[in-house]
Parts: sequence; structure tokens; C-alpha cells
Amino acid sequence: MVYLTLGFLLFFALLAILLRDTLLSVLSLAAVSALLSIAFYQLQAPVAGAFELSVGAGLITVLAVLTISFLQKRKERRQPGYALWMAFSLALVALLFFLFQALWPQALANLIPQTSWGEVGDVLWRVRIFDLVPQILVILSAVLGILALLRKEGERKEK
Amino acid sequence: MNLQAIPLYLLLVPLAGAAIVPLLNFFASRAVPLFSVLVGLVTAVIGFFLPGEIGAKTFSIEWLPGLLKTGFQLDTLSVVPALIATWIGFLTLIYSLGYMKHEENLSRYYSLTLLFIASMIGMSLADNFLTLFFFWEVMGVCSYALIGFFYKDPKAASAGVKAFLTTRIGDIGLLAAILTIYAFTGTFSISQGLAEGSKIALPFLNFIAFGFILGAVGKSAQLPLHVWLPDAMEAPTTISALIHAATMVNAGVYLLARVYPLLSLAPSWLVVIQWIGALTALLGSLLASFHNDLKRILAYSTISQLGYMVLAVGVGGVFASQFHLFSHAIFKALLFLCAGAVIHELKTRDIREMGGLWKFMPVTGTTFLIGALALMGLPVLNGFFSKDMILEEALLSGSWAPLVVASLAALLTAYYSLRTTAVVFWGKRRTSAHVKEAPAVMTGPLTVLALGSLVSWALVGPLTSSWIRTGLGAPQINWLELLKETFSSTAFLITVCVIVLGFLIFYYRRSLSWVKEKIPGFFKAVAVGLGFDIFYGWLSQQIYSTSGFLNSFFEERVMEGINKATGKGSVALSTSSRKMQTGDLHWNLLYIVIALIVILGLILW
Amino acid sequence: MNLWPFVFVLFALGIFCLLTRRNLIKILIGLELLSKGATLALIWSGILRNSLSYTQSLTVIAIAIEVMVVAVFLALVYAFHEKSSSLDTDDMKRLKG
Amino acid sequence: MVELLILQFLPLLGALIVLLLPREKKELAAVLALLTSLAELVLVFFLPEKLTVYLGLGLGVTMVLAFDQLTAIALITLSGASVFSILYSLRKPLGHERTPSFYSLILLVLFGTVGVSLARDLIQFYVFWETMLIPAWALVVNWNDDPQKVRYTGLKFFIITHIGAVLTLISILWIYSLLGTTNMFVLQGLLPGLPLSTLIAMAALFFMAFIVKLAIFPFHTWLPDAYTTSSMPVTLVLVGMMTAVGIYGFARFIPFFPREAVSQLSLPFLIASLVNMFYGGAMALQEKNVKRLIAYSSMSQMGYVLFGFATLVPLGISGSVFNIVNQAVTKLVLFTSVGLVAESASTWRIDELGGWAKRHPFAAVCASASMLSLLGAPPVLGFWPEFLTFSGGFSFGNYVVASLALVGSVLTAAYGLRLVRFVFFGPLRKENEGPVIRPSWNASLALAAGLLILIVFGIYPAPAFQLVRGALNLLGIPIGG
Repeated sequence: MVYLTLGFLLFFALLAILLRDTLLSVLSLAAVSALLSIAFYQLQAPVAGAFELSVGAGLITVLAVLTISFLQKRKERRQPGYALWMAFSLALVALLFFLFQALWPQALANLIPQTSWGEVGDVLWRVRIFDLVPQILVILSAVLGILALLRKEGERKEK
Repeated sequence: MNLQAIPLYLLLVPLAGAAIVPLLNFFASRAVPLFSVLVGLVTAVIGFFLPGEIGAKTFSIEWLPGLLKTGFQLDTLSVVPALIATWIGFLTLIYSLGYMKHEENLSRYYSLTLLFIASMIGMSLADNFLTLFFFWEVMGVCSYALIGFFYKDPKAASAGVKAFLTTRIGDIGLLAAILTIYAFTGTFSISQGLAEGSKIALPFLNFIAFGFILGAVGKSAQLPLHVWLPDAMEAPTTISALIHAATMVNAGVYLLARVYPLLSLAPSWLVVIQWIGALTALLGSLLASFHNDLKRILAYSTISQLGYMVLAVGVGGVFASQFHLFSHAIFKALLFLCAGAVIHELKTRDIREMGGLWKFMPVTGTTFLIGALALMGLPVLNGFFSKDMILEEALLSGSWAPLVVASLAALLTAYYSLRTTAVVFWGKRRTSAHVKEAPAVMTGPLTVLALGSLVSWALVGPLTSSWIRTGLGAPQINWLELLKETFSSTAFLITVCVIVLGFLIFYYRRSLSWVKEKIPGFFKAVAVGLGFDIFYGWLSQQIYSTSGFLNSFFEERVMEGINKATGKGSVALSTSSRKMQTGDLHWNLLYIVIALIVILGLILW
Repeated sequence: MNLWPFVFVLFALGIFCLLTRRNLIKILIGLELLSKGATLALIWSGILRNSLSYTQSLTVIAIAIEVMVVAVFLALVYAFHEKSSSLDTDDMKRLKG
Repeated sequence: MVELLILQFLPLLGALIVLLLPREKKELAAVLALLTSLAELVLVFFLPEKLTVYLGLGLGVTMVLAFDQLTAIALITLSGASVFSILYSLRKPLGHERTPSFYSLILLVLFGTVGVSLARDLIQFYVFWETMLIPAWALVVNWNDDPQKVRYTGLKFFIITHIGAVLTLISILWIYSLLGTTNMFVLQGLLPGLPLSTLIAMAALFFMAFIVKLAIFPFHTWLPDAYTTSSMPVTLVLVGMMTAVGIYGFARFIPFFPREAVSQLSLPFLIASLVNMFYGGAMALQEKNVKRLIAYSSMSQMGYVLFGFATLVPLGISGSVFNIVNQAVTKLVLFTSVGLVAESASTWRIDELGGWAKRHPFAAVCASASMLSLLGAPPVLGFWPEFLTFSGGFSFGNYVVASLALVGSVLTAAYGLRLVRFVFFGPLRKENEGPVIRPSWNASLALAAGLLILIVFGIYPAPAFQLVRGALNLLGIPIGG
């Protein structure tokens, strides 16, 4: 069942990449994240799914669409013929990852400590509290950055 | 007062005076000369108590904690130069009241003079080599500063620099010797150092002896470092009398006498000393005979007399050298002060512009004549006895060649002393300047010194009586025995013949003038002091230009070149490596991805 | 069952997008795909190690930060467009040495 | 305990306060800086003989501050030098460039140097070393007399000094990687366990920073330019504090490394020092610019300092430690007295000066005294360190080298005398007969203090030498009985 979801996900991802119309590709990206959240539900990870759905599929899409509608640039220019080495690099990366997977099957997973934790909330507030603080800082800095960028625009307009 | 502390007082009083004078100058600059004379007087009075102290144990001061305790060593050898400095210094200070009246910056003059007196006392009374060297250097500094007293005059300033540098060359020799002794015996104390000298291996003994000789040669203007003394005559004449005739230049001879036990362990160097002394005596008297600058004549004669003393040390007559030092200090100071009186009146130093001054300045003339006679060593003047003693020592030690040279020098001495006296005081006047006798403050010291040079030889008794302590054996004789011995010695004959010859040469100098035509080159050479100055000037010029070349080539080109090359190289590196920066976003992304993969691999390795 | 291939393919797609596409929005999409792959990898390894709640919390944080990244990125895009009225990476060569 | 922390952090506090002052409050800034340095100077005298403080900063970082007599010597010299230069700098009217930031930078340099002399932890030592270098660089670059040359000069100063510092850092990290600690007290016991070759290499690397700071021959090119382009107070900072810290570093770390390792470096150091003496002497002898002349003279003097250390004989080392004080005082006085003249003659060319003894008598006296001290002639302070150095050379037993060093001192005498003779003696030139900038009270005060130190300790060096001796005894270098 999950396979099916993820298959659709990959399809939409490819779509998001290949479409010329940026708006459509953004929408398909939203589809990707929606599918991902569904996959999370199927994997008994509801919290992550909820977040993915709301934020990934919702907020990001809204932001992107807003930007595009500001900029009025939907069409993407034609690609120059880089395709050859691009494909090569794609193949290379995929190969590397598979090789990696073949060499150390569980390596990535082993990074996660094997413990039975309580609820997500408990984890967040007790164990990963150390992450939350920097996260808040990140949010603040992001807000500040955005403000700065937009303010620059305002000034330039005045000139 | 506590008699133990007499040497300390003797040292501290002039030192304190030197320190107080500049402060005094701030609010009562008028009082400076009188104050200094007062200090000199106190010092001289204390000096009278010093001979009673001979052999007394004095306390010592911790100068460098754990390294050096300094004290005083009181024996005849050390007391005599101290007393000379004290008393002649006092007389010079009185004389300066008249001589320096119209100069400015008098506080500098008096302060430095007092400092000099103190350092001479300290140098001669020091009981360890380091203290000796300390005051030795202080003397050098004072001499430098006082030679350059008229600093506006470039000649004076350069003369000071020259004197300091030349003596400095000697000083490093002295320092090397002292430190070598310390390295071997682990002590700076003079007596211990001399006692343990025999433990030092011969090559190092030679090194030490060479160092001491170098120091002495530099300080008392012996060949080949004598060049600074004639130039030092740019100093005020009082300074020339005190420092460059009576005291400081004797320090070298004093040093040689002091370390004689060490030198006698390296006998080959004694011969060197003999020859240095004899040749210097000859050279000095030769140059003095054909010079026309009054003070330079006296300077050259000082050089030659010092040569006699060095010769005396070389032939083992330590007492003779010190005895001559004593006499010479008196009559040479006298001569210089007389010259000062004359120059003060005529405002010139060229003897060709003088002459016939006898009836204008009788006191000066008489005292100068006495001094000159003592210098040429006429019997019953102090110079006679001491010089005679030196020649006799040379005879006894059987070193003939130096003796011959020295006698030749004595001959010339007789000639130039007569010549100078005659040209300056006899004959007809060559100048229209209005000349009058010097004031009493100047003639007083002259008279005292003249009396001294008449009778000072009679002090031979007390001098020899306590001489035994120095461990430099000398016969103990009183003045009567001295008379007997001297007049019965062979050296007496030499002296007499030499003086008579000198007198004859002087008398027939007109008819001897054909010599000049015969060998003009020789006289030209003499006129430029046999070219020592030229050589040293050339040498220093070479050093100077070499360093200039070093700078223009090495510093500017090579070193700066290295710096600049480094900068250029790094710039070239960056320009070549900036090709990697294709501003293309995708390349950067590719790099990032590759780096990501690599890092992941490293983590999970 | 094994979800690693999907993770890798997502990654590969993301990287492919980053490397080939010249439109800034597309680059944003590439980033997004990468992060999706990351979250998927997190969850899956959580399942493998059955500490799912832990990895979920990590995922939540990752997503939150991802949003921030996207926001700033979009602001940048906006600024760039304001400046050079284009969304093409060929026009950002200021860093060329 | 707390007094040591005050000693360490007072200059930083002062620097911050001064920095926060408004730009036009120049006098206030100067006075504050002066008071801070004075407080440092006074505080040193109230500290006990020996004092060690471990100050944990969290995250496993611990500062180790310790106070002993060697540190005391360094601290007295450093704070005294900063007092001197600030005192010189605040003459009325204050130059336009004497902003609060200037004074706070001077205080930062003081902070760094104090930290260096208190540090007993290698990393801490390095950090403070940099803390000292960077403000000094800022001073050199921003307060200069020669705007078109300063860019190059500042670059040279920064790069060369940092090459030295980084080499030292490499050595420190090497030590850490092998022994796992940077606490000097602990290392003292651990170092002898290492193989000899490693120790030699470590020591050689470690001393590079000090060698560069003392401007030993191949690394000297930063010094003349830095002295020449930067304006007088900055030059005074460089002269007084940088040199002292360099010498202090040698004095602290030569006993720190095992003797057999250091003794391997003795000969190279001796050769380098000889080269320095003669090269610097030759440069100074022909130099036309007074500032450069003194800079080169300092270079050759550093040759003597290195010579004293290289002998590894107690006497020689004591001479060089004595030089911490002597070099600072001597060169500060020399620079200031000559600088007064040059600033009122508005030229630094030696052949355009002359005869200034008439117009600046006090400056002439100070210059002569410091010149004598420079060439090691009594009765001024310089005699004693020089004598101790040479006696170390002769006790060391290498008579050729020692005699060569002695000959070098004649060169010193030559350029010293030349300097004073051509600046102060001889006839006064026409163009110099303009109005004289009288040294204001504070410059005269500084000069007088320096002169007093020179003469008093020149005649009676016992107290100073006692301090030096005590310091070296603590370091296990006994002198005399």
C-alpha cells in the first residue's frame, strides 16, 4: 500500500521537475508532500504526517504561489543542452547512494538511538528541548532576514 | 669622624657635589662655582687623612647581591692616584674660577668635573675589577662630555666622539680580561684574582694580558691608540690639565702596575709593553718637537711621558712608573695650567703668535719654566729623579734597545721643552694683543704646583715605606738615599748627556735647519702625526661606506625583495585559483553535493 | 519491506533538479524534494529502530526549519527578481572569479 | 586571588569604558587610560610574592593565572611603558587623532601583554599573545605619519608577527597532542619524558614568536618600517611594550623547556644574535632617518638580549632579564627626547638636525643619558645588563663569540655617539631657528622619571638586580651565593 503512495509521490516529483510551468510544478510539489503525509499516516507516524500536510503541502505552496503571482513569471526558459552530464551526475549520485546502501545496509538507521520513547510531545519537550531553542532562534532569524530583504526593496523603490 | 669610612667619604663627597650642582643651578646658578670649589676643598681635606688609612680594612657594600661586594683597597699604589686626583682636582677647580668665568653652562662643567674626580678616586681605590671598570668607564664618559663641552664647535664634538670610541676599543679589552679572570677564578676581587692568576692556563693568561694592555693602551694614549689625546685638546684647558694630563691618562699605567703580577706570568707580553712604551715615548716627543699648537705640544709630551711609565712597568720597575706618574701629574698639570693662562690672555693656541710674554706675565713664565725643566728632567726637580729611576730600571733589566729609544726620546724632550719655553716666553713679541698677568685665583695654583714640582720627589720616603704592602717589591729609601743613589747611577750620566745634547740642539737649531731640506718627506709625515689619523679616518670611512652598501643592497633589495616576492607569489596563486569560481550556481551545488557524499561516507566509515 | 530506494530516488531527483534546472523556483523544488527525502528517511529509520516518536519529533523540527528555509529563499528570489527582473540562475554570475 | 583577577581584567574594563566615551571627550579618555595604567603599575607592588589562580570558565576551559617575580618585572615594565606613552601622547592641544578609540587600543595592548605575562596555560598564553598583536596592528595602521606607506607597513607587521605566532601555536598544539594538557605547571614535569629530537623541534617552533617579536635577523624587516611610519605614541607602545613582552617570553620559556633541548638551540641563537648585533649596528651606523636609526639600534640591542639567553648561563640570562626593564626605559627616553627635537624641527633627517642642545637642554641631557645606557656605559642603567650579558658570554666559555660580541659593542658606541653628536651638538642650522615646541609638562615629567630611573639604578642597581635574581632563582637558575 505504502509502495503505491510512494510510487505516486515519485511520479509527481518527476512531474514537478519536468514541467515548464512553474505554477504547475509548485502544485505538483504540493501533491508530493500530500502524498508523503499520507505515507506517514500509513507508517503510523501521524504527527509527522499532520505537520507535513499542513506545512509542506499547505504553507510552502501558498508562499511559493504567492511569490509566483507577485513575479508574474510562470514560463521557464528552455534548457540549454546540458542534459548529458546532468544525466551523468544524476546516475552517479543514484549509483553512489545505492552502493552506499549495499555496503552498509542499516548504517543510516543506526544513527537513530534504539529506545522506546513515550509520546512525541514528551519527546519534544523533554528530550529534544535542546533542539527547540535553536529552532526558535532560526525562526526569528528567518523573520528578520525576510524583513531585511523586503525592506531593501522598499528603499530601492524610494530611490 | 669614623676613620674607617674615610675612603667612602672621599668618594661620596664629590659624587654628592656632582649630584647637587645641577639642582643648585636651578635657583642659585651664581653659587655653582664657589660651591664646587668648596666641595673640592672638603675632598682635599679628607684626602689628607687617607694615607693614614693605608692597609686598614674597610667595610664593603653589596652592589650586585650575591654576585659582587665592593669595597676599598688601600695601599700606596692605589692611594697615590686618588690623592693626585683629589688635590690637583681641587687646584684645578680654584683655577677654573678665573679661567671659566665667562663661559656658560658652568653647572655642566663643574658637575662633570666633580663626577670625574669621584670616579678617579673610585677607580684607584676599588678592590675589585668590576668596580674599577665601572669608574674607569665613568671617567671615559666624563672625559667625552668635557671634551665636547663647547658643543657648538664641531671640532670639539667630533673630538669627544673620537676620544670615546678610541678608549672604548681599549675598554672592551679590559672588560674581556676581567671577565676571563672571573670565568676562571669566579671572583672579581683584585687581590684574589692576582693570587689565583697562576691557576690560569697560559693561552688564557696571554688573552688576559692582551686585554689589560689593550685597556691601558687605550686609556693612557699609547701607540697605536694615542690619536684621541691630541684632539682632546679641544676641551677647556683646565680639563686638559686635570683629565688629560694629571689623572685619567695615568689610569692605564696604574692598571698595568696593578695587574703586574699577572703580566709577569706572561713574560712575552712584558717585552711588548716595553716596546709600546719606548716607541710611544719617542713618537710623542718627536711630534711634540715639530708642532706649533701649544696645547698639542703638551698633549704629545704627555703621550711620551706616559710612554716612559709604561716602559717602566715593562722593565719591572713598577715603583719607578708610579713615582714618575706622581711627578708627571704635578708638572704636567702645571704646564697645562700655565698654557691655559697664556691662551686665556692671547685667545690663540699657536705658539708662533706668542713670544716675549715673560715680562708681562712673570709668575706664569717662571712656573712654566720650572715645569718645563722638570719635564726635561733637570736635576733636583721631581721629573729628574723619576725619569732617572726609570732609565736605571731599564738598565738593570738589561733591555738595551728600549733604553736607547727612550734616551733618544729624552733628548727630544729636552729640546722641545726648551723650544716651547723659548718661543712662548722669550724672544720678541709677535702679537699686539694687550697682555696682563692672570688673576690670583689662577696664579695661586700655579705657584703651588711649581713648588710641588720642586720638592715632591722628597716624598719618596713615605711612598716607599708603605710600598711593601703592594707586594711589588721596591727598595725602601728616604730622600737622602735617593739623592745619593741617583747621582751615583749610570742613568744619571745618560740623563745629563741627553739634556746637554738637547740643549745644544736647541742652541744651534738655526744652523741645524739644513736637516729640513735634506729629508722633507719626514717632516711632512711628522706634520700629519705620521699618518695615524689619516689611516683611522680611512678605516672608519670604509666601515661607514660598507654599511651603506649593506643597506642599499641587502636591506633594500634582498630583504625587501623577499617580502615583495612573497606578496606577489600569493597574489599569483589566488589569481590562478580563482578560475575555479565559475559564478554558475549549479557548479556550486554540484560541489556541495559531492562534499555531502564524502562527509556522509566519512561519518559512517 | 524496504523504503530506502524511495529515499534515494527522492534524493537523486532533488539533486537532479538542483543541477539541471535554471529557474529559481525549480531550485526551490529541488531543495524541497531533498528535504522530503530526508524526512522520509528519518521516519523509515525510526520504524526500523522502532523509536518512531523520537524520529517524528526530529521530523517535526526538520519541517519547521524547512519552512523557514523556504520563506527566506522566496524572499531572496523576490529580491533578486526586483533587482534583475529575472528568475534565471544564468543572470547571477556576480561571484564569477 | 581577586587582586590577580583585577590585575588581569582592569585594562579590559578600562578599554571598554574609554571606548564608550563620545568622540570629542579626548582629554577624559586620555586621563582614564592613564589612571588605568597607573592603577596596574601600583597594584603590582601590592601583590604577594607568589600567587596562583585557577579560574574555571565553564565548558572545561580553565584559565591559569600566576604571579611571580619575573611576571612582576614584566608587569612593572609594561604598565610603566603604557603610562609613559599615554603621558607623552596627552600634550595640549591633543592631536586630532587622539580619539578615545586610540586610548582604548593602547589599553587593549596592555590587557594582552598583562595576560601574556600572567598566563600559565599555553593556549591562554597564545590567546593573549594575539590579543596583544591585533590592537597593536590597528594602532600601527590607523595612527601613522606616512599614509601612503602605512598600508604596506601594516601588512608586513601583521603577516610577519603572525607567522611567528602561528608557529608557536603549532608547537603548543603539538605539545597538547602528545601530553594532553597545556597547563605549564603540569607540563614542567611531563616534558622531559618526550624524546629529545621532538623537544628540540618543539622549542625551536615555540621560540619563533619571540624571535619575530625581537626582530632577529631574517624576520626583522617589519620593525624599522613599523617604528618609522607610526606616530610617536604608537612607536612608544611598540618600543616599550612589544620588546618587553618578547624578552619576557624568552625568559619564561627557556627554563620551561628541558635544558638539554634548549642547549641544542644555543649555538644557532648565538650566531643569530651576532648577526643581529652587527647587521643592526651597520644599518644604524649609516641610517639617515633618526627613527629608523633607533629602530635598527633596537634591533642590534635585541641581538645582545638573545645573546644573553643563548649562553644559557645564569649570568647571561639574568642580564637579558634585566634588559626587560633596561631596554624599555632606555629606548623610551631616547625616542622621546629625540622625538621632541625632531617634532619641533619637523624633520627626522639626521643631516637636517644639529645643535639642538642649545634649545632643548633637557632633551639633550636625556638623550645623552639614554644613549650611554644604550651603549652600556656607566653610570646609567644600561651598563649592568650589558656587563651581565658579556660575563655570561665569557662564563659560557666560547671566547671567540664573546669577544665578537664585545667588538659589536664598539659599533653600538659608534652609532649612539653619532646620533647624539649630529642631533644635539654642532652649530644650529638656520632653518631650525624657528619657534621651539617646548615639551609640555607631561612629556617632561615622563622624561624626568625615565632619567631618574636610568641614573639611580645605574649607580645603585642592587634592588633591581635583587628582583631579577629572585625571579631567576624561582625558575631554578641560581645566581651567586
